[in-house]
Amino acid sequence: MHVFFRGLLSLFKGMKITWYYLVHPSTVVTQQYPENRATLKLADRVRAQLAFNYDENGFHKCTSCHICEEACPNASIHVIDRPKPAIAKNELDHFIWRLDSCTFCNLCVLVCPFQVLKMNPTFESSVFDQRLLVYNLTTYAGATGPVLMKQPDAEARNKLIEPRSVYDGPTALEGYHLAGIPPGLYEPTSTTGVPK
Amino acid sequence: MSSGSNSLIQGVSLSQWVGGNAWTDTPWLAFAAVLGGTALTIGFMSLTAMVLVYAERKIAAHFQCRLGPMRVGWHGILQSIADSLKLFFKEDIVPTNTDHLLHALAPALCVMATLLALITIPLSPSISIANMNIGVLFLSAVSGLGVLGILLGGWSSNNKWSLLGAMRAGAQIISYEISMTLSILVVVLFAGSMKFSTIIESQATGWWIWRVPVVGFVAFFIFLISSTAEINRTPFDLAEGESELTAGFHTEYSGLRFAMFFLAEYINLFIASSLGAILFLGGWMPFHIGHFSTFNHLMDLIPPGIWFAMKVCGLIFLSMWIRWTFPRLRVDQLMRLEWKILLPIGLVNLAIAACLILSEYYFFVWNPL
Amino acid sequence: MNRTELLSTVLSLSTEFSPREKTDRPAVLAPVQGLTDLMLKLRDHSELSFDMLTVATAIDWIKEGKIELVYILISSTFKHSLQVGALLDREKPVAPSLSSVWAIAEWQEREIFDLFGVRYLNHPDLRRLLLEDDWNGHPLRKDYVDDFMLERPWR
Amino acid sequence: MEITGMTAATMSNTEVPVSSLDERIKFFQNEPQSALATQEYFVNMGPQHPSTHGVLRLVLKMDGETVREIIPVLGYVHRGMEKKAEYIGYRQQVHLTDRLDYLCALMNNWVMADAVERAMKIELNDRILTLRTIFAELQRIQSHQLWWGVFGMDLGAFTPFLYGFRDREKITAIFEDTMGARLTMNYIQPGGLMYDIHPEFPRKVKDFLKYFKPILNEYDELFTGNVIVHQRLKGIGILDGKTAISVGASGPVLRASGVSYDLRKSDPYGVYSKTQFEVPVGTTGDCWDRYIVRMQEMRESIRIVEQLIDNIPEGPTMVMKFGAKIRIPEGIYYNQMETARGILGVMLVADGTEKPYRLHFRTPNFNNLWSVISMAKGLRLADLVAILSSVDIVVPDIDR
Repeated sequence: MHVFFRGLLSLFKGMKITWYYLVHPSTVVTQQYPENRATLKLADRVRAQLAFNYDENGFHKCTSCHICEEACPNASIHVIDRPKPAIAKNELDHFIWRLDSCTFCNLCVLVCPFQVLKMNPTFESSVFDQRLLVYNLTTYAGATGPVLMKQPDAEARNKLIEPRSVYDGPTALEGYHLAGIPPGLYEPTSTTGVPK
Repeated sequence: MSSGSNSLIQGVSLSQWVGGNAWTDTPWLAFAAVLGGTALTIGFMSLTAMVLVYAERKIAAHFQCRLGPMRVGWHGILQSIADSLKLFFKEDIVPTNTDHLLHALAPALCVMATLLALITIPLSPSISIANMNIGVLFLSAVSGLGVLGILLGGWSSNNKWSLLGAMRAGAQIISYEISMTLSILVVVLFAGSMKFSTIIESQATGWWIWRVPVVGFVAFFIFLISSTAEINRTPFDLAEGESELTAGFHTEYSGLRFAMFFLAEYINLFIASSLGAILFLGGWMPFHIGHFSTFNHLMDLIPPGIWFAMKVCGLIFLSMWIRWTFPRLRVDQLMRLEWKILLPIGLVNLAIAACLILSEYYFFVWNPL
Repeated sequence: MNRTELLSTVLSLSTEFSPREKTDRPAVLAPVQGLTDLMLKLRDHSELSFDMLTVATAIDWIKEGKIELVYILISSTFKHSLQVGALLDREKPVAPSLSSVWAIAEWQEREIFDLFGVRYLNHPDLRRLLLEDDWNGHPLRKDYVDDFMLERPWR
Repeated sequence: MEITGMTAATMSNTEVPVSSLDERIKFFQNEPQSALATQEYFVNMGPQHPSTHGVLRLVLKMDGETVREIIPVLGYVHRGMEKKAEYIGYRQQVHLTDRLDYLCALMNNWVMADAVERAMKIELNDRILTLRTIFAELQRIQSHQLWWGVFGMDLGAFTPFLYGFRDREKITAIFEDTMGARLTMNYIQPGGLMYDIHPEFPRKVKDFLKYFKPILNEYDELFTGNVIVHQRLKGIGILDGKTAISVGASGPVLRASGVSYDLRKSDPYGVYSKTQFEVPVGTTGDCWDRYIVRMQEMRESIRIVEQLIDNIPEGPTMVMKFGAKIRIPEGIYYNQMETARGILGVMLVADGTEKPYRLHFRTPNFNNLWSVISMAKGLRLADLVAILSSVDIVVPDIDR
């Protein structure tokens, strides 16, 4: 009998807790996501999207050293460079970042010797087509910033710059051509991901 | 539905709406009345289920520090309509190697049983579809049919989880039917009638739950537990037990057929709660306290329909509160609770009630008017 | 018991143990024949009492043509640990099952069989554990190749 | 009317036991032609089942509701992690460990980072060690919170699930501030930490502890004290100490069986040796003990964090800055630590290059799952669910 009533009491105790939360609407923790976009602030360090650091002139410092590509554990970064006779070195042509295989481990950012890369807290990157998860991060292909800054002559500077169509979003992979990569530079993989 | 056996069913109040001796004079009118009654019941049933689903989702959400549905309409008030529309238009998937006929029949059987049970419930002195003189008996007989639908659904799905769920449901519902009937019998003894309206009128001077101090309360307690088990709700939701049986007997149902099971479940909740309200909480009788005549008059001002709705809502809320607080029992514990605890208590309780009546030591009357 | 004491105790237990180099914790090598008996000795020794088999895995030394079974034993009473190795022939790797000594060895051996292809004698249920039953080859061997091994596609 | 079982028994001339009704029923159940004969059947629990916590498949041999035999089928999330590890550098291994037992990603990171550090003989400063310890203990609380919620859900109570997640979210937010990720942090790197902590970190942790202590009592009132929970857990799934040791169970599963084996005490790493805490130990090793041990561990973790959070030493958070490649001297290195579910070990076979020759993860759930097989035999299906949940398995950790 004693056990019975103690058991009953334990049930009421549990009901007391749930009752408390029912009558205290301030305890609700639900976030109304698309509606609260204005107030939803993610922490600065949140890693959700890889991006380039551009200076105020719109130049980046990437020297196309491929260290980030080496450091990436799952081959999500593909640095494509091209010869640049003006500086007698290779320079960055395309910086391909594959969000679909990225694990946001931040190693590319950590190893970059020139702090070109950063992780942004912009998280709304869902798309309907997986191929759209391949990003070309260089919005501007041309000589690197420092090289250009050394050229005082505007004419000569313009010659170093090869203007490309301004990149404004992700580009599809199953043709790298959408990212502006000429055919033959890279043999695209088959749909299964197995190299030909 | 109720047109056949006039000898059994007396005083169909629906006929009074239609006017005069509609049953005998104009057969087509009677037919129209039956059709109208059915339509009304089904409409009422769907509406109630929708409201209950919405209420359950909202209440559960707030128990759990959530908001629940918020998107469709103001605070998600149209969510149930959106959901039912979705269920209407969903593909009805029938697994191969199932017994197609029984698979289709099972949800219909479930809904039919609840529909039949629902018509006996009087909502207020003036609103009742079929106020029979064997109301209690009819209700307990008909509500037992629902388990057939569950058993058939589980069996015909050709899925072992479904079968397990159906078997659990069968064992559980049949067992708890006994306790439920025993607790109902106590009230029937007190009231001396099986007619719902008479039972309610017998409580004009005090509700059965406290007019007989201990016996009534024990009967109510047993009724509460066994009705929760009857309608497969936590802590007795073993038939569905999603963490054990994925979804139990309705694992293989989708679309409209699933909606029918869902409908039946919530209507059963409504029926069980209104039965509790009718038998133990005085139906539409207002709440009176002894000789506080001012208070009693104030209470009388509230219309009986509202009283009934309030009591039913209270019981439904209690059921939801229990559901969202407690874990599930195990199947053998469930059976032990019934056969070793509830059944003996119920039997003893019934015997005591009978003795009380025989010895004419009538009840501790709360408010002798 | 410190490292040297432990090692000397183990080595004095049987002449078949030989110390193993280049490990960060006390390690011995044992012959494959009679491995079960040696392990039983280690388990039931009153001062050692290695009653937990924490790690059972293998290393494919392809250059030497050997597969080394690595067992790391822990004593739940004395909290010390010991690494026991056993070298098998890489072409015909056969070892005695330790599932009679430690119950968990049954699964660990299934895993090693799955990934390295080591056959265990007297194993109650030697099937693949992690891969599909019809998988070809044993992936953790160094010479394993299949079409789905992803490298950087542009290299 | 004659029962067909009777005739069958008389025909086969077997003696019908007369001693008790139970025995007679059992006899006829085993008699194949009897009306009472039962048939055992197989049912697949998983890979898609709500309470196998992922894609674990258990083939159950059932007799009605009773589980007669359990045959686990693993490998549904086998990602070939150990093979992949042979192709990537030491610094990159850490992000693989995030994906073992994703509920204690930081502790896994620590094991891997520590294995590399030990192999390279890097001495860490107190700041790094203290912070790592705090992170590990917070993660333990977080993991146990989630377990508590899921445990409630597996027993059929949905509300604990959301309460557990609600409180877990608070720690996750703290982690997010500092580490920039919520689940797979990859934060503890060989040689230190990825970044310094967020300046608000100590205050937020203190706020959380203040908030969570009464909540733990609330958990107890809602769930621990509940009579149905007692009924469901006490005496169910008994794992005695000896079996637990022989199957290599670890963590709360082992400690609930009465074996006080906790690496934080017996082989202290981090700054555990400087802190005061108890190792909760059970007695019988049933589900209830495992439950209580975990609840108690949350309290002990709170104690540890409280001792450390007020005086985090100053210093750099990275003592050695690696490039993309790390070279480890030749040898076999084994390192193990106590995660929320038990001992996670990393066996590193280095050959002097920047990639490991072989990497083996000794994961706690692999061994703990084995104990389920022996525990759940002869119990009901619902008990199996409770046992699985009380062992707290995470399937990616088993399959690797």
